Amino acid sequence: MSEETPAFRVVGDVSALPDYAFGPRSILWWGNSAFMMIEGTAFVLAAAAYLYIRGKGGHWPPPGVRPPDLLWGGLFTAGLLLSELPNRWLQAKTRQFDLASVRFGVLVMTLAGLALAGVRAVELSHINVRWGVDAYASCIWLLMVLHTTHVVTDLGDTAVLCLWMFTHQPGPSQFSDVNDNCSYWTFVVVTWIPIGFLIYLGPRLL
Amino acid sequence: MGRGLGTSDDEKWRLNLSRVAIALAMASSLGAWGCDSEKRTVDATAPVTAPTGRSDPRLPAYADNKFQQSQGGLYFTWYGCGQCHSQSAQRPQNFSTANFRYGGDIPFLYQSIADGRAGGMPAYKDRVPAQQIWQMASYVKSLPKTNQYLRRREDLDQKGQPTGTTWSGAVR
Amino acid sequence: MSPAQSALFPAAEQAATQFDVLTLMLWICGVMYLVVLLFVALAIWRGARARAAADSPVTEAADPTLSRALAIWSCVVVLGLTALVVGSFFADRSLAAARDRETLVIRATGQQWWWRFAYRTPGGAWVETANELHLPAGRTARVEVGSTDVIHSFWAPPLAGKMDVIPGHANVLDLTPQRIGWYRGTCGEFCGLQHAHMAFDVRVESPADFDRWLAAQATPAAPQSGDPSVARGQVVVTQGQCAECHTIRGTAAAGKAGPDLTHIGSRRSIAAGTLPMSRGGLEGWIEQPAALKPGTNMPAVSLSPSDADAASAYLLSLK
Amino acid sequence: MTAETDLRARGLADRRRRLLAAWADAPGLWGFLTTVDHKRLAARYIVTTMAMLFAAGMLGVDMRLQLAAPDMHRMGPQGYDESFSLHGSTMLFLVSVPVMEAMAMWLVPLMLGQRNMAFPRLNAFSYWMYLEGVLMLWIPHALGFTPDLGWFEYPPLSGPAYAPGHRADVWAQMITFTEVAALCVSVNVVVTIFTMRPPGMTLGRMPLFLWGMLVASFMTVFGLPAVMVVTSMLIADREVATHFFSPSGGGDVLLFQHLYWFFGHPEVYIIFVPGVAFVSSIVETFSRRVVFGYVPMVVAVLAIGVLAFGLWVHHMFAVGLPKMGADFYTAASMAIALPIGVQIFCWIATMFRGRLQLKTPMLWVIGFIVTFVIGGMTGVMTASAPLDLQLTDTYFVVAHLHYVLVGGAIFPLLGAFTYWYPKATGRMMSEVWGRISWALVVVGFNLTFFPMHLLGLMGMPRRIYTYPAEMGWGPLNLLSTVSALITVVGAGIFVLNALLSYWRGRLAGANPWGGSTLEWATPSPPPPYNFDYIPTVDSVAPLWTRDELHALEGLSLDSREVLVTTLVDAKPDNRQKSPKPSLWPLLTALAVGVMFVGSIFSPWPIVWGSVPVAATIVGWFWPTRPRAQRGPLRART
Repeated sequence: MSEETPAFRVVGDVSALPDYAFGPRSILWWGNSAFMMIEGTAFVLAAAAYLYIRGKGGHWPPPGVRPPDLLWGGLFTAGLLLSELPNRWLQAKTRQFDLASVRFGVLVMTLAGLALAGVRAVELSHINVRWGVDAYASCIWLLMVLHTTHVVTDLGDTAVLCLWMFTHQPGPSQFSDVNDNCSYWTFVVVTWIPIGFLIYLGPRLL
Repeated sequence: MGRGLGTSDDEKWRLNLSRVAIALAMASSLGAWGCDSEKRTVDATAPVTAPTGRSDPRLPAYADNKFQQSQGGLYFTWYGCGQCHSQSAQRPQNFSTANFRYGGDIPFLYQSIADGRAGGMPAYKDRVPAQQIWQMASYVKSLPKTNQYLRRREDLDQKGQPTGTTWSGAVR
Repeated sequence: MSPAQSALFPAAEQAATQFDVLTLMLWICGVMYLVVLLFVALAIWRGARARAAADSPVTEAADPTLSRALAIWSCVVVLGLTALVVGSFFADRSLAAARDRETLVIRATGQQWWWRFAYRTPGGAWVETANELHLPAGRTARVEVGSTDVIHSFWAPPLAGKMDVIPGHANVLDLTPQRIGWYRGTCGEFCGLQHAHMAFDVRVESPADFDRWLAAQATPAAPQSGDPSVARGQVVVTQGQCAECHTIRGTAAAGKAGPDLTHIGSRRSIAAGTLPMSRGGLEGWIEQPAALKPGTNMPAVSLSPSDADAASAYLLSLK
Repeated sequence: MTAETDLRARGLADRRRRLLAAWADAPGLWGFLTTVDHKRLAARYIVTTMAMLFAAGMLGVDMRLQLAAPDMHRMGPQGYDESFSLHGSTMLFLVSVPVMEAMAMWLVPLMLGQRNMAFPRLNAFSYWMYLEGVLMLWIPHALGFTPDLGWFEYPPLSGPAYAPGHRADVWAQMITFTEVAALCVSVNVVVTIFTMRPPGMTLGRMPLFLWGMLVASFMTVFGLPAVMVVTSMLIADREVATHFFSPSGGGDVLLFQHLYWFFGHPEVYIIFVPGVAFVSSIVETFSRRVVFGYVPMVVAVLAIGVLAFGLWVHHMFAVGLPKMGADFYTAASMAIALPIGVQIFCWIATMFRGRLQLKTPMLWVIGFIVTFVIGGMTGVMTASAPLDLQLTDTYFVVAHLHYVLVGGAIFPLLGAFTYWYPKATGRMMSEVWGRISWALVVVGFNLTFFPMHLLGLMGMPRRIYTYPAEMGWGPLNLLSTVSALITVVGAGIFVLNALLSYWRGRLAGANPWGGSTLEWATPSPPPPYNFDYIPTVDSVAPLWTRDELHALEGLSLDSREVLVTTLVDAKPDNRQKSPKPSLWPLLTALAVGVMFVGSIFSPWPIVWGSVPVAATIVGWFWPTRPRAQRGPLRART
């Protein structure tokens, strides 16, 4: 049993390796993905709770309650899906370190996020039922609050990135940050498809 | 969690003492606020007589105590008080506002329950023991401050509890 | 030790089935455990012998002999588990089979912290009692459990395993008692302050005795005692604060919140198994319920000592 | 020759000086508050969990004293309910899970030959969040409003009508704190293992310890959101009158149990799998043999990770499920005994074929096997739906869960503590006192908990504060209480041994046990930068296969840099900056704490409290780069 550390024999040098990376080669991408996994699990469980309570039978929605209005929900859904176009474009530009396009892109995404948050605010007043009425209402609001939190969080993130990109000289890792933020927005868009279905079409179809 | 804005770094930040102090102060004041109202007395020291007035030494243990209020709510349901004083009854009989006609402190509320009032409120002192009247008075006192949805939520949880003579078994 | 609340002395078909599964488990697991112990002992013994050799550590993980042994071990584990799964499956089947033989319906309602039992008489009426379950030997009783407040669990170990008592859910448990005797059940799910004192007595008796008992329970209260204080006690109980929560059929007492006291004097214990039934016990319970069962919803009623004594005499006389 | 050696030594000294300058913390309080060193944070975590273990253990002793004889009145029902609630909640949420996370935090980078974890500041944030969780439970306890509804808080007992006040909320929000903390470490462990393995450590050459920690972290990622969702729903029911668990409002109280046990069962394995990881390391070192059956061992731990999510219903056999469903879960629950059986076999086989040295850590492993196997077998018994109806919620289950968690996780943990103690402190713990404490704890534990199996079968339910004499449970309970005191004496000796050895223990050197993995290739205790060079490996036991480790250089010596390697075959891919010490994690944790604590009293702090949280997070992640020279918002001078 050795009392001293074993000797090291240097057999190579890593100083020539790049000092940044995109996507799965970057540490932060993995962190981002892991948190998306955690939040995705929470979404799935919230949806499961909705379906469990729905599965108890009875009226859905309860008598006297109108399902959430389709107009504002539809508008939000359309806007959210459309926002994925500039988002994709922006993500591609970050890999080219194209500062002008990236600045333009994050500005567009910030404005899109603000507009969508505005629509969401109106949408919340067209759910047509308060969460404290019964379990149906609680389930709808649970999903709504969960998703809205994500919209607002990512909007905040995008806005701060936007401010930073306009005021500073970004290095490669900052482009990588914008790249990750684009992935996160995609997560927000994709999760809305089942969640929106449960909120808007669930009471009508299920 | 913060995401996106990434692998940032350094720069020494001064210890923001003021923020820490504010946070700690808030936390401890919230804690201190919680204690008395959270007390839970379950032993045999319950009152067997009516309150003697506003300076009765037993009052603080009942006035804002969550446990006693909750017990009072239970008996409120058991004795069918909801038949006249349900949440959907007319104001002020539903106790949703603090303008109690005969006073909103425990001694007055106790008196109303125990001795009855003109206009249909019967006297309960021969039917309900003092301890429970204390608790019901505490409950009624808390009602104007209770969120209406929360009151309904509690009532629903107690729906299976016996409501006077109308009770007919477990909730199915 | 007392077998009254023990799962090791089954007195009903259901508990016997469960006891059989336990026996099967103990045999299979016991043998497996001994094998593991033997292996460990061997490994220590062999390892200690090998310690003398001081060459470098073994870095080759593979070992064909061990691989074969692992395969055999895995097969043994799988076989053992299969036996246990099959055993459980058949036990479950036999528990479910009792459903076709139900001849008696009982409603057990859990409340903080006592049990309300209601029997369906042959005439279709419901007869209510509390904290004491009577069952006819050899017949299958359908116990419908329900809760008025929080989750409890109906558990009489010598008769059968638990059935949770859940607000909003209608659960059913079958009991087919076989041995005549006194047993004890309790609440199996934590339900608040007095979860520890939420027991009930179980009397398994011959069908004839059971029918007599049920007929007696259906009758209104009739004090059976020559004690002069009984008459005073009746006034105290049925016209005072007790009546607001308790029913004594045949008197003015018709409260529904607490246990039915019509035949309380015939029961074995007081306050859901807290005290044995006696005049002194009743008096203590009436005067200081919170001292015996802190947190109980039974309030202290301010009675003079003589009134309390009379009340307990009256209650004890309600056979 | 001498000159060349001298030159190399001077080069090494210079290298160490520069690395130290880049990686050392600031001295004093500032360094304490801002450190992101995984070893410091993990040590802090471990010390805090040990303090919690002591506190919760004392609650256990208190309960044992109350139950020593029938009709005892040391405690009333309120005191007893508070005791078992605090004991269970603390042990599960503030001891078992965090201590395992902390061990991973301490060991994973060292075993990977790395200088820190993937997200050092997240580690710091995690510790502060955890500490707030500790305060969240124990300050209210000191102030007199302890949660009193168990470690599970089923509604409607925990609902607004039956749990007045904020006791139940304190519990629910404490969980949010500790779960956020655990999730942060788990993400860190997963990403560190995925991206920062040393060159050459392909997935097939990862030590079993790392496989265990990886699986446990993944289980945390998928399991813990369930409890956060369900406790949030409970708080919403209590604070803003939602109806998830209100039977008369369309909700269902069983929904709580499904979600809770969807977390709660994996939770057991989140605690147990790291224990397995410790055992694999210890068995390998003290058998002087690579663990037999690498592939079966890895497959087994992966199988546990997957199966654990399919078993939750076996906690709910008594709720009145359809019999078919119950039988399915019986089979699934019993199936998990197979991978565990395979692991037990492989360890014993390794001992059998190796040359066993019965040092204290190995004794703990033997204690583990002998004790845990009983817990596993009683687990198989409770997995049987018909039998479980008799066993659930009795002292049989109390015995079972302590056999599994103490036998299966705490014994390996104490072994691991003894095993890695010299690495962390540079000194050995006393063997003699180690053996004495081992004997007292193992024997005391078994005498405390074995009688409980019988008590359960004799009809003694859990969570009762007293019991009548005529039940005949007195003698066994007395035996159990006396034995608990023996266990406490043993544990006390263990703690004293650890404390005294810190100053008086024999100096350990780098590799006192002759271990095979990379953490033994650095001095004890390791310097802040962990390793002089980046080690590479070409086997699962690198220190046993080579006398001289191959290493790489080229990471910056003057700033914090780590090497990122590829996911499957661990080829060097790129270098990334590693964050420096920062106060932001602490400030963020404080802001989150204010928001969470406030949310117990009103929903509004969630809204206004999110502003400081957002601000501190922005501060945390704000990149320091020069101001823009072009564009509308460029720097103007």
